[in-house]
Amino acid sequence: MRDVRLLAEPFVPGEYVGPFTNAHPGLGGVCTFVGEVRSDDDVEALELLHYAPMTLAGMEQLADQTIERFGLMSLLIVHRTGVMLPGEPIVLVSAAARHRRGAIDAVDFAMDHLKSDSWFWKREKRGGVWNWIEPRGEDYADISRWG
Amino acid sequence: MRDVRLLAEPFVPGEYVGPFTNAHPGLGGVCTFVGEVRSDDDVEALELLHYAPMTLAGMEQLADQTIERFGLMSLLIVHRTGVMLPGEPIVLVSAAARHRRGAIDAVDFAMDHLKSDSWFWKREKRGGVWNWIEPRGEDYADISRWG
Amino acid sequence: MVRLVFLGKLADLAGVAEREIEAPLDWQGLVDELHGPLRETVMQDRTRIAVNGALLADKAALQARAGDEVALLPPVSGG
Amino acid sequence: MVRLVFLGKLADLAGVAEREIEAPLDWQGLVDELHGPLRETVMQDRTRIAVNGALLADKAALQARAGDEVALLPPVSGG
Repeated sequence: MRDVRLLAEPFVPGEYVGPFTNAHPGLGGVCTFVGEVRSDDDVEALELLHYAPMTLAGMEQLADQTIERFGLMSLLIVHRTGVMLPGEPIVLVSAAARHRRGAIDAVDFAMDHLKSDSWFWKREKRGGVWNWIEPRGEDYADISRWG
Repeated sequence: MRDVRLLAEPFVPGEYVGPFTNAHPGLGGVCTFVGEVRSDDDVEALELLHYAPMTLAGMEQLADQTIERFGLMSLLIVHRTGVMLPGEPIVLVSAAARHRRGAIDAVDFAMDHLKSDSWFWKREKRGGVWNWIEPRGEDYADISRWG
Repeated sequence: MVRLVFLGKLADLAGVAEREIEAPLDWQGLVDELHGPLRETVMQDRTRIAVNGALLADKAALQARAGDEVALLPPVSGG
Repeated sequence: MVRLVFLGKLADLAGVAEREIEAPLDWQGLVDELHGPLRETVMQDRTRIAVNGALLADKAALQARAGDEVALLPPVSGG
């Protein structure tokens, strides 16, 4: 099962993970990562822009690739767009596999690729001013781990 | 925060992960792994035995080590004992960190060590007969990854 | 007309998120239409181009016709 | 008396989960008390011993007194 969603409104991770886990009893293991807007320094808000004709399609491709590569039974990806406040979830990835290694590695892989290989552009608001965030060298290093 | 529990009765992962995640808004990322009894072949039940004077203390030590090694803000470990049926959760590990890499690696590390370095003994019931499960070479290979 | 869509910080540099431009449009025609920091940024290797949602392997091969949507994509910084 | 606790499959081999034995008890005294497959398994390197919940680095150094609990721990297979 592949479930990929792009949401413009706040979401509660448990409302997605609960049904996802319950839908696959006895499958082995489920690994989940939830990324939130950090309450850093003086960040007042974060905005993620995307390009509708490409972003969701790209995430669906990434999901297919992840399922195939790690032999998953199921994969859930939920990603926010729009303006978010500190503490709000940005991204949720949940992978179900027969063995824990596959589930954990799949989440790691999907997160690395969502961060540096998906069509999102991020800006932060500090002191009332919006600034674009440039990609970090770290993100490219993360993705290069997967060969 | 460190929260380590040994439970003799079935549990619902969301009832632990929800409050854990909500307790740490704006922290960055939370990675969670839930392992269930697999509905394999003809396994009717699984039993995990432990040794009360050592098992929980060992899990608490592992938790401290994991928090320290990966610089976690918080770690939750819930482990079942007793007789479990296919589909029932056995183990839940949830790690909160500022960056996703730390949270994901911490869960991976804690799971490897819970599997091969904690005081649990497992047996499976097939065709009405209980059989002890010997440790797998794979488990030792997993743990050796961490040096 | 061809519709140009400016993503991320390119929208700030362009002053608009979208703009219409005469068809047909090739890479040289696009570059001639842009100016200053916007042109420089679009010309950088890291800026990609998609036509109707399909990424071009080589943006210099751009060939857009009337009704096409041409997206200018700066480096992503997502998740 | 010293209380012996047999964990995992050792309880099956012993036929009981716990047993009382005369104090004091050292490694040789323990081995002498056990027989057959139980003794063989306890003598394997992979079987560890804990006294009052504290793991012995070297089980041959066992020295248990009256009131102590001696746990015989076969290789774990948890999670």
